[in-house]
Amino acid sequence: MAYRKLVLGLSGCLFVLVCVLFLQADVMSMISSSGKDSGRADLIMIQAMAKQTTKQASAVQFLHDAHTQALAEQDKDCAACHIKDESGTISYKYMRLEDPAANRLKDLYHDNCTACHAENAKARMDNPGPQIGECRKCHVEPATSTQAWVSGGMDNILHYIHWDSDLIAKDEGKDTNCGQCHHEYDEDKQELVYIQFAEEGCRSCHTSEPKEPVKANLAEAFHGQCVTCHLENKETQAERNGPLDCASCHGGPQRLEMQAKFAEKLEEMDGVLPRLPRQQPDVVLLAAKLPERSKDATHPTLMYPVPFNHELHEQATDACRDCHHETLKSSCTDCHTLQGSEQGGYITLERAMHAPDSKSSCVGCHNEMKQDPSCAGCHAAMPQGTEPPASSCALCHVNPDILSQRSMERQSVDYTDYTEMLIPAQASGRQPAGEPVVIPEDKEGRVVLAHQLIIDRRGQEALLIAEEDIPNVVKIDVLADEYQPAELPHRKIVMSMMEKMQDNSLATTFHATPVTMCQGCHHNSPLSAEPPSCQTCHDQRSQEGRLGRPGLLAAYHIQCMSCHTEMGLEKPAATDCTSCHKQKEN
Amino acid sequence: MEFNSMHEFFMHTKTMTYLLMGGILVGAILWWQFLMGEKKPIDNPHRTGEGHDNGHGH
Amino acid sequence: MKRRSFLGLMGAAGAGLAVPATARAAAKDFRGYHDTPGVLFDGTRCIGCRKCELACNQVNNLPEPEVPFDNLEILNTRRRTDSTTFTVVNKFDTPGGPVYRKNQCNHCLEPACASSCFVSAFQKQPDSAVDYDETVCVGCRYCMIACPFEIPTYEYHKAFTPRVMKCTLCGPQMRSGELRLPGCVQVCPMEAMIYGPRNELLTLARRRFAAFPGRYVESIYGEHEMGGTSWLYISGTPFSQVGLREDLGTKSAPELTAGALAAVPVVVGVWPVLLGGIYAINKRKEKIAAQEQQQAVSAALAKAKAEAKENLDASLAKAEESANRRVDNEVKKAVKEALAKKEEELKAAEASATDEEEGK
Amino acid sequence: MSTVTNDDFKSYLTPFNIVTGLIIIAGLIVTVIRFTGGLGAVTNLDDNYPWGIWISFDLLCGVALAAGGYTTAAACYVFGFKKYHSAVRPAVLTAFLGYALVVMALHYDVGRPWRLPYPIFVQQGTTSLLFEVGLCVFLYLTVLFLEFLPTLFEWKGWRKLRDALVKMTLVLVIFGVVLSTLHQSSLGALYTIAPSKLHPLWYSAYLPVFFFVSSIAAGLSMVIFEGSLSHKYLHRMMDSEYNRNHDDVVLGFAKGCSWVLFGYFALKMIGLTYDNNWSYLASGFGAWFLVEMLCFVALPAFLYAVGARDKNFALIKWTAILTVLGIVVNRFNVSLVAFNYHLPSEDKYFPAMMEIIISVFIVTVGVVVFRFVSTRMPVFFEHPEYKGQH
Repeated sequence: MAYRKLVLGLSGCLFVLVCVLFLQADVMSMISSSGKDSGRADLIMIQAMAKQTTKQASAVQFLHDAHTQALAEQDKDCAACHIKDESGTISYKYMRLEDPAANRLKDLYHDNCTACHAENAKARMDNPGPQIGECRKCHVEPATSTQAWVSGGMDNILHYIHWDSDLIAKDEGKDTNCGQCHHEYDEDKQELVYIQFAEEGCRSCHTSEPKEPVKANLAEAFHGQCVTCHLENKETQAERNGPLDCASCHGGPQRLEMQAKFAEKLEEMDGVLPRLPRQQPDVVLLAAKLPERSKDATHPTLMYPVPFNHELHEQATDACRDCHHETLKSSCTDCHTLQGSEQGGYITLERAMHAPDSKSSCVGCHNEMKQDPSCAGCHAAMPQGTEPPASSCALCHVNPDILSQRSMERQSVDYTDYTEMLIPAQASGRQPAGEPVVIPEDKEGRVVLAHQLIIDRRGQEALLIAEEDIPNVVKIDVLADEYQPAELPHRKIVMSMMEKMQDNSLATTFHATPVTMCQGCHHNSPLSAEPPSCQTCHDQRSQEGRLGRPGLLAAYHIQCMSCHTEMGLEKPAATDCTSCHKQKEN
Repeated sequence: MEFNSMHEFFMHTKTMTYLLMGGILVGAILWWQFLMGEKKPIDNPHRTGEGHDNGHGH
Repeated sequence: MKRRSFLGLMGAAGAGLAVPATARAAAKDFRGYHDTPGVLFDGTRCIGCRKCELACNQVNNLPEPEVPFDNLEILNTRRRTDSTTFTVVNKFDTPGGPVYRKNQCNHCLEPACASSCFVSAFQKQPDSAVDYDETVCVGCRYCMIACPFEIPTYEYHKAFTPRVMKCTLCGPQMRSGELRLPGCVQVCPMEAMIYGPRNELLTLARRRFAAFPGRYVESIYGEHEMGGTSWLYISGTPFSQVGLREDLGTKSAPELTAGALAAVPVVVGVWPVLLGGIYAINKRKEKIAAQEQQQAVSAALAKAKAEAKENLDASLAKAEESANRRVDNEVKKAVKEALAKKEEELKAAEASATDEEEGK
Repeated sequence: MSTVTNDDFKSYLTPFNIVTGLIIIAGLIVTVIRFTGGLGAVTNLDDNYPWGIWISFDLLCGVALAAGGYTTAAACYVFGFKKYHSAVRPAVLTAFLGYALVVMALHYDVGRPWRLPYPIFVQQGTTSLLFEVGLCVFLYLTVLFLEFLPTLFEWKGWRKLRDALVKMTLVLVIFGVVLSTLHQSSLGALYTIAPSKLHPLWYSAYLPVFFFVSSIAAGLSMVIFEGSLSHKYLHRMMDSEYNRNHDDVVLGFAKGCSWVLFGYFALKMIGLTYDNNWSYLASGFGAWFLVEMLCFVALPAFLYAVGARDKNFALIKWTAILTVLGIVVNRFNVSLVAFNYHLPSEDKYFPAMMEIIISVFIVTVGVVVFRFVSTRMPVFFEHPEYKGQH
């Protein structure tokens, strides 16, 4: 038969194809993710030829810390691989200061790596490293490790450890050592100089793509600066030197470990970190810069200025750049103007301060603080919306007149006048009729105003009505049907919450009246020591007409349970009914 | 390939379908020729058999 | 006229102008019954207490389950609805801790079960419930194939009266006034479910998204899925992590089968015409072939006849000719003979004459 | 071979009869259990898999494989391939029996079988594709019965009735083609309502077209397959007319089937392109899809072509078996394998023993009836009194 061979051949091919497909089926449908380690901070992918259009070999996975350690065992240090420039700064790059052409770069890696490995082999080391000819030992594909890398920035306490350190030499004629790291470029002298009290954050100039005359990018600047110094300390056998490996700064777990260690240290210092010696202000009066206008133009109505406790916020933030996100040399209002400017990315002053989801804005940062379990019990249940509630404006934008009218007696039982604070802000945030508050133009005047009128008067401890005025146990029996009435240890709950906010200046400042805190549960009701009963709004009978507003039963459960969840209270479990209301015995 | 709108998706699939249809037309003609081309003359041994002994199953 | 009532009238007039226009513009775009109720399930509220399961069981007089309702261990196994359970709560472990979701009939706006039933046993009611009529059900279970949410279940162990079982949205009980809310909604201690007009529930859900940024996945499951459902879900975790399939698409069941159903009349209309035509062409071919054959036969016949005649004529002519020739020959022969006879007679007469002369 | 069908009373205890008898007895026992204990007593069906092997095999495959009836009848009467005439009767008989068995199987599968006429006579769910299938199967069964009746009448010798029916042949055939087109395609269209449950490689808006086109291939292949079987076992019932045309039928059908399979393959590729499902090919399901497409569609198409060109009857016969298997694989894939593809494997369905017994039982009943009819009535031969009258 003419076609027998052809048919047999074709059928055979199909059969083989089927077999292959079946065998491969699992492999094909699997997403290959397993079999890799959880990620390393010290993994560097060396791809010298990346600039070339044609890829020649897969990138080399270089485990930096493995090499650092191996070199240390041979009593070698960074200098074995990294060279120093004329000023003694160690280069971030391997065996070079500048990048040569790609081909030369390739040779540089090949020659130097293999030379060292060959020496190791000659010295009969256990693991000399890949030798010449063992290409695939370095050029591995697919990658067997993954990069996991955290930013290794300086936070306040790490910063303190450095500027407080005796190991770092003092600046000439001064008792600080800031100039050892902070510098500035003097265009006239064409060199780096240090100007005291005008220190700038590194990131302001050393961006990832720096502009002239800045040479080093962020990575080069940090590594050049830090590693050189740490290395010197090591060479001089100082009592301690900073880390010389990758993971100590960039490893996630190591970083957490370090933070825990710092927290302990902070504890030893009674939780107060010494302030930076940069002559930063203690208080600031935040007020909008008025645009230039002709003399006879009507003066616009503005919000009251905000007195800002700079000192307090230094303690509460991780680093200066949390708020001063671009530079330390200008104030917020320079870039973020009332109308927005190009410099400020057209983000107006209002947005810059109130954006609820920005980490640099006041509201955004405070919102983040509310996620702390101690706060979240009440605050997570509060609707946020995209704007802060209007009633809270006056907490920051304080009318100095009203404050001056108020009695200096803080522990007044009569708290009704606290609500007056809200009035000017509630009227669409405009000033009440009458004489406008005069904001001093000069810095000192503003500081004085901020100090005298506002910050000094703010409470140092949380306000609360007298303990005996707080109902002790509240019996919830309106719904008792299947179960016995629930007994709510009302006073105990309130007092335990007071305890949690004892040392929290944010809470003591913003819980501005003795009954503010009651509103965590007694929400949406006027400030009062005797808030209306829950049933006033939470009607159990019908869902219609109160769409979305829980009935009484749900209101109680939602309030209690969501608060317990948010505060991380494991007991009682939400589904353990009888732990709150006992089973009825029939 | 990623599609962001139904238009984009259809633009892709319909184009591919048109191309495929063209291929199928050509393939159909070739197949027809293959199917209808008889290599062997009509004097196949099977056909000479009359009725009962036409040799099935051989 | 008071300003307020004037404004009201203006609004009404405006609405009156607007509504029929949009309705006319989208004649085949149906929005279901007006103000149809629905239920909004908020996954961030559910605590997994199984009270809704209990209430459902009691309200619908379902048999007591093997595992009592106060046993929460069962949440660790993934369950689905079955013929004695119209609703189940499942626990899903997520990075943020356990999350619970209730599952039951979603009472689609365009139910796949109703679309698929060949005896129309399912009906979407104005009160949103998708009702089942067991008096006509044949038990083909196509509804179970069709339902994208895997809700209808079957009483496989009944020999004579097996039914399809699913949540009724407590339609019968609410219509009779026995209940004011679906049993599960009524009993929920957290009001994780809200019963109300569907469009208002959508608004409410969006209000919650706005009020608690970051708490929810900001989309409402069931708003568009499979053409929209009366049950809506909002959740703090992606829907696919709480067992809600996000790949269902927005096409409703009637849309999905519309193409195939539309082809039916086309086949009925086109096939007979086409096949009849082919048949007619084949018949005609056969007829023409037959005619041609006949003609050929008669032509051949005529030709043969003519030929035969020609032959006959020719042979006849030949025969005549030969006959004539023979006659001629005979005549010639006779004449010749006669002439010869005459000559002989003459010779004889001459001779006798001579003899007479001689003999004289 | 002829001993198998020896009419002699003593030889009733042939292996064939014993096996058949055992299957029928087992089937009857399971039938009793099914109708007293409910579906749950005999099947592995559950709430995720409401349709099991009875639908996959008995309904979907049964209907597809009974497609020989309308394809042969259409080829002979409509398209004018007169030489296929001898193949029509066996094909129609097979189709009729096939559909009758499908309906019988449905009585087992639906919950309340006595309500099967409901969708037609009590309350019509016209939006349902199953309604359309039901209606068409009901009508087509009637048509097939009418098409088959002349055979019965010839056997019984009722000439007038027979002649009246024969006159209606063309109408019946066209009606049969229309109905077959509708319900063959609608069986596929049943699944268009569940895009989320059927794996994307098998789900397509073209499902009805796929089912229809593949049913033609199935029908043609079944005619070839049955022809060769009948040749083996029922040879003595065949007249010289049947035998003379048999080879032509086989060759013609092989060519036709090759052509149809080519079209089917092309359509499937278009379906794949249209939904842009190529990426799924690189998965377990994709491998299985390729097996179906290459081994059960492309390969038979090629083998049929080779067989037809070489007049290789053995190859054609084996290819027919391969094609029939392919259709069965396809129907199982759509209704069971690729259905509920998102479920974990422990929730997947596998038929229970008793379900399989019923399926085998129904097939056996079909074979027995086919033998009964074809050994008595003028199926494979022309009735001497009606020679040449068609």
